[in-house]
Amino acid sequence: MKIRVHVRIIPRTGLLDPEGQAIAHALSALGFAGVGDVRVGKAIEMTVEATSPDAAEASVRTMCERLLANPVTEDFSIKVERA
Amino acid sequence: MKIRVHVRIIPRTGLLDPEGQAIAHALSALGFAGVGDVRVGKAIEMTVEATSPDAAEASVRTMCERLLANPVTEDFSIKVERA
Amino acid sequence: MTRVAVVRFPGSNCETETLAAVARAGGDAMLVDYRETHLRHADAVILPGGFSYGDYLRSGAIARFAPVMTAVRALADAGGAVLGICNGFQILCEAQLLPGALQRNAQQRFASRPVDVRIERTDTICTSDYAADEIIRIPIAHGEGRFVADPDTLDALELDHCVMLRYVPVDGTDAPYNPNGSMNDIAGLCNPAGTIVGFMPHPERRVDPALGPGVGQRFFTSLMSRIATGVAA
Amino acid sequence: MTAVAIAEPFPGERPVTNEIVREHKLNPTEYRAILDLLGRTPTLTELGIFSALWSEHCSYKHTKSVLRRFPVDGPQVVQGPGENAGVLRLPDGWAVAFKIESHNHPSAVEPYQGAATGVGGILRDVFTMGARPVAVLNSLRLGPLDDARNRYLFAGIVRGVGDYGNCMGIPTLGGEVSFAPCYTGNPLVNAMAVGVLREAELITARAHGVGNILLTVGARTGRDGIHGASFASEDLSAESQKRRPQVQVGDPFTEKLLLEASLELITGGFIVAIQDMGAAGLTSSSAEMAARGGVGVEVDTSKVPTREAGMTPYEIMLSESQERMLVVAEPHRVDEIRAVCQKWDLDATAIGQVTDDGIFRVVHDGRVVAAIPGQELVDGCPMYSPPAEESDVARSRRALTPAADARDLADALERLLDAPSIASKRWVFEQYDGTVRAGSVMPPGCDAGVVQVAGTSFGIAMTVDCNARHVLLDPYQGGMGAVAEAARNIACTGARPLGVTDCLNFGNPEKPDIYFQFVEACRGIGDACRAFGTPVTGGNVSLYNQNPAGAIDPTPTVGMVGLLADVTMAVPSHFRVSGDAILLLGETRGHVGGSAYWAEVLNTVGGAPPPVDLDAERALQQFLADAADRALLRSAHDLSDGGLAVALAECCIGGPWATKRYGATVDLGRHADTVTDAGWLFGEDGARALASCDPAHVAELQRLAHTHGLACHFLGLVGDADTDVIVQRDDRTWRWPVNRLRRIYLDAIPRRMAAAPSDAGVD
Ligand SMILES: Nc1ncnc2c1ncn2[C@@H]1O[C@H](COP(=O)(O)OP(=O)(O)O)[C@@H](O)[C@H]1O
Ligand SMILES: [Mg+2]
Repeated sequence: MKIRVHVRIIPRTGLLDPEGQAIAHALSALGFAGVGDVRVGKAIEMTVEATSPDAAEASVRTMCERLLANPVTEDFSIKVERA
Repeated sequence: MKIRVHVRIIPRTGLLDPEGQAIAHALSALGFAGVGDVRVGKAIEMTVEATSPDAAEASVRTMCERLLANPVTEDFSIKVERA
Repeated sequence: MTRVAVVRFPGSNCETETLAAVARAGGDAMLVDYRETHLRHADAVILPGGFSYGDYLRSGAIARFAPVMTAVRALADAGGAVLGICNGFQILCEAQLLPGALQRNAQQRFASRPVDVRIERTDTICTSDYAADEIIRIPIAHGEGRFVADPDTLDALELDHCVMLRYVPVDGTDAPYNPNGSMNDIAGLCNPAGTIVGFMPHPERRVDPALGPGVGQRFFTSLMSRIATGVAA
Repeated sequence: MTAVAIAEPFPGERPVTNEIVREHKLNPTEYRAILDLLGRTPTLTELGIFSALWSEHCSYKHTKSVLRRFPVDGPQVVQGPGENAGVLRLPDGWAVAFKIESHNHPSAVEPYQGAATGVGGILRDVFTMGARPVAVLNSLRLGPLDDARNRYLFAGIVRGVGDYGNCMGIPTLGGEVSFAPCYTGNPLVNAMAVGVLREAELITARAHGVGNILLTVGARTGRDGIHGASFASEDLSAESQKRRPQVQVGDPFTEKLLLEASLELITGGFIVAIQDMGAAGLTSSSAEMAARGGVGVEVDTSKVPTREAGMTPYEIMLSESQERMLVVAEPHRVDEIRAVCQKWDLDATAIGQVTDDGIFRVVHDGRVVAAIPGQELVDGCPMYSPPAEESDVARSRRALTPAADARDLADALERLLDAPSIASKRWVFEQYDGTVRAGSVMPPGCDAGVVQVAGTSFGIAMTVDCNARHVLLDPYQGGMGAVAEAARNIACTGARPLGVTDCLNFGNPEKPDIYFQFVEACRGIGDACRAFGTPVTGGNVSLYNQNPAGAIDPTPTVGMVGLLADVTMAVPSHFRVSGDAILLLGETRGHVGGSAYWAEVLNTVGGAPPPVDLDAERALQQFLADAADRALLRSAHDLSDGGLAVALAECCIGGPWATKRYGATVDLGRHADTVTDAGWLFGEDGARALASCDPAHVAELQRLAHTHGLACHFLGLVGDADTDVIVQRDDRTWRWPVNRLRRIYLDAIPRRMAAAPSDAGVD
């Protein structure tokens, strides 16, 4: 079956995230108060052909470990659309 | 209260997503079969000071419309962590 | 003659001037396609600058899986000379042939300008023709050159003298001397043996004295003499 | 009426009604011409094709008669207007291909992608001539940076220009940016590309050889930018903002592969012709190639590789998906072509053939959905010469003067250096790779960019220029002035001007005052080009640059290339040695009308701009090149916006990354004349440049100037590093610490860009 999978890749906590800082800055300059700890990463969506949602998740996990996320700087999380 | 909000910003369907294409290619070259329709966007997380999760969501929606997402090329979705 | 392979990945765009710089330094420069699985008996390999695979996902992330990288790794493991310039440096980090990662510049913008860097080590494969602590002015052009590593790795890098090039301020500088927010002002690294090197600046753009001070030329002459004296594999 | 050729609607296609004709921006005269031409009602696909090719962008229906008056010949011309790019001869069998193009409307809607795809498009125009691109330039016009939307557009446009050229590995070597309220909501993005080829390897976009095959190479076709060409030919209104066609997304990575594959196909002799699918995509590329070759073509849209299923022939013909090429080849070459493309990870797909009946035919799954006489499709659009008349507003603007001069002229210079239009553009070009390819002789920040032709001793100098305020105030003088300024910039590096490409950005030509600006500016460009022997080899027209508040200032951007015979003799723009003599070349008459001083300091956009003296300009150009040949100059910088004071400040401040900046002491008092102080400091008389030289060379330079009939005034000396810039005149002295000037000049744009966030949503 075809399964849609959502991946979120976020810079490790503890690592400086200048893009997140810049956005926090911009938001406060636009008048949005009380915004903190902004972190910016990647959202990746894909359709995977797999026998089950769990199999899809496992396969995408391997993709993240091998390619999609950089183990030095990024954490990832996966969400599988379950019909 | 402090509320953690997750934003996903993804290029509109129909628009070319060269990054998604390149990733799809790379995954298939790595031997991951059956991956399709890869789209790459941004994942943003932030903490918002708001009176309720709904208020947080509304405020982040405005942030997306004004700054975070490009209204011409991107769609966004928001998820609020409810403790 | 010294055989130097310059790898072209899809999206590489500095291979021509890199080949020319090698040839000018007296080397036998060969262009090697990313699909090749051996380096044609090269003594050294250079991964040139550019945007391999469009730099999509992360710069260097996709290129590190190219078929040729198996041969690059083999040469590196055998103690051979491996250089990564700009995108090549990013690929070497992604391939974990060098530690750490190169992330988007702190100011979130591409940076194309001359920078002043100090040669911190002169016993690597490409810096022997420079004086210790010599400072040279050399171009950079990158969007993702901010070196990051965890604190332990960073300490180890300093302890083992693996920082080969560092951004430094010189008199009269009125732009940030560190152009991208790199940790410890790191512009280039090597492994402890000095045989695997990667750096953001582009020495191959500064080899022709007709176009300005040819301060980059000695990266390539150093490489030639190091290989000639047989230190590398 | 009998139909010339039969076509039937594609299933599901709407029948053509008057309403639909209107939606396609075809007026009744044009629709009548279509009916006459076909002898029947067009199908929707045909209507779409007409609408694209008969848009201003493709047909030049309002402008052709004017453009015909440009000089296009010269001994150096290899290829004049009409091809993808113009080509001029260089020494030793080399040639330079160059062209400029606008991407204004797409950039107004989506700045990043609009600018990026603008660069992508102009690069394709150059490499389809068989030339390897060696440099990109850009000319940008934006509304003032105190507006968040303008900052958003500026940031996005600059990032888009940079990312595309950077990824392609082509240095962006020059450009200009200026700001004025008229560009709010309608920014201008003009991109120019310069390429180098062996003259013998030139290829043109002419389909010939009946039975030859048409192939698409590169990206798949999606629903991007459908009707971009006609979109580019209408006023920008709230309505068109809403209509937002599918934005074209650029993929410089694919374009890099396409560049390499195309050059290999051309230099390997595999193909007959090649053209990029730019505005109006497959339609214009196939129709224009066929018309130039005097043949017909048949395109089978069902064979075109698409990104999405279910695309109609209408959509496929009009898509403006980027990074695609149309190639014509002999049938027996198709396999070799596929192999070359494969080497570069690209697909080549046969989609049609060259026919002998002169008909432009589109079939889909065996059904003929469009059949139009090809030559008439390309050439048959009704032409217009609308009335041209200067408006009273324009006349009275020219008569305007400010109430009084600034009280403090020292402060006035600081305000000028802080004006974003004059301030350093370092914030812009530090985002552009200026050194890739290792051939950059003069990077951005100099008067003109210069790139060495690899393997030779010579270089190509290049610049883009236009003082739109001058054009607004006097279109004829302003048009001449744009060419003169470009030539001056080229000459300051020591190069000799060779030829011109132009990008004519104007408002709605159907309004007489706008059309007047157009006609007069073009007359000025033509006259200057004739005087300088720099033919116009091509260009681009962008009309309907209006927003609800009115038209943009007329902005005919002039792109120019020149030949620097020996790159080691290139003359830098800034002072380099303390104690050097400072020379002012050319006569100062003190014209402050239309000046930046009036506009930026006295808030007066008005007056008559300085009249252009073409003979004096030519003398200056020749002097500069001769002086460079003899290595007599240490630096040369042209005088333009802000006049002598700004030029002097810039020479002292030094290049964008200079670690040394010099003081100077200049005495204007030895010139007894009637010029006012403001006229001396800020007047914008043309045909002038500020040079520095070893004091030992002053006499020789003055003799050389004399032989050219050029004034050459000794003004003073370059001072020590980090000292003051001092200008004296009789009992007056103005003094500025050079480091203070430098800070103002460098910070003006970054300070404004950091002031508040870019706001994508504001409209
Ligand atoms: N958009 C731009 N892109 C690249 N370089 C630019 C841009 N704008 C200005 N520059 C560079 O800054 C320098 C000064 O520009 P400008 O003030 O327009 O000079 P000039 O008046 O001599 O034409 C030139 O070298 C020019 O190439
Ligand atoms: Mg100039």
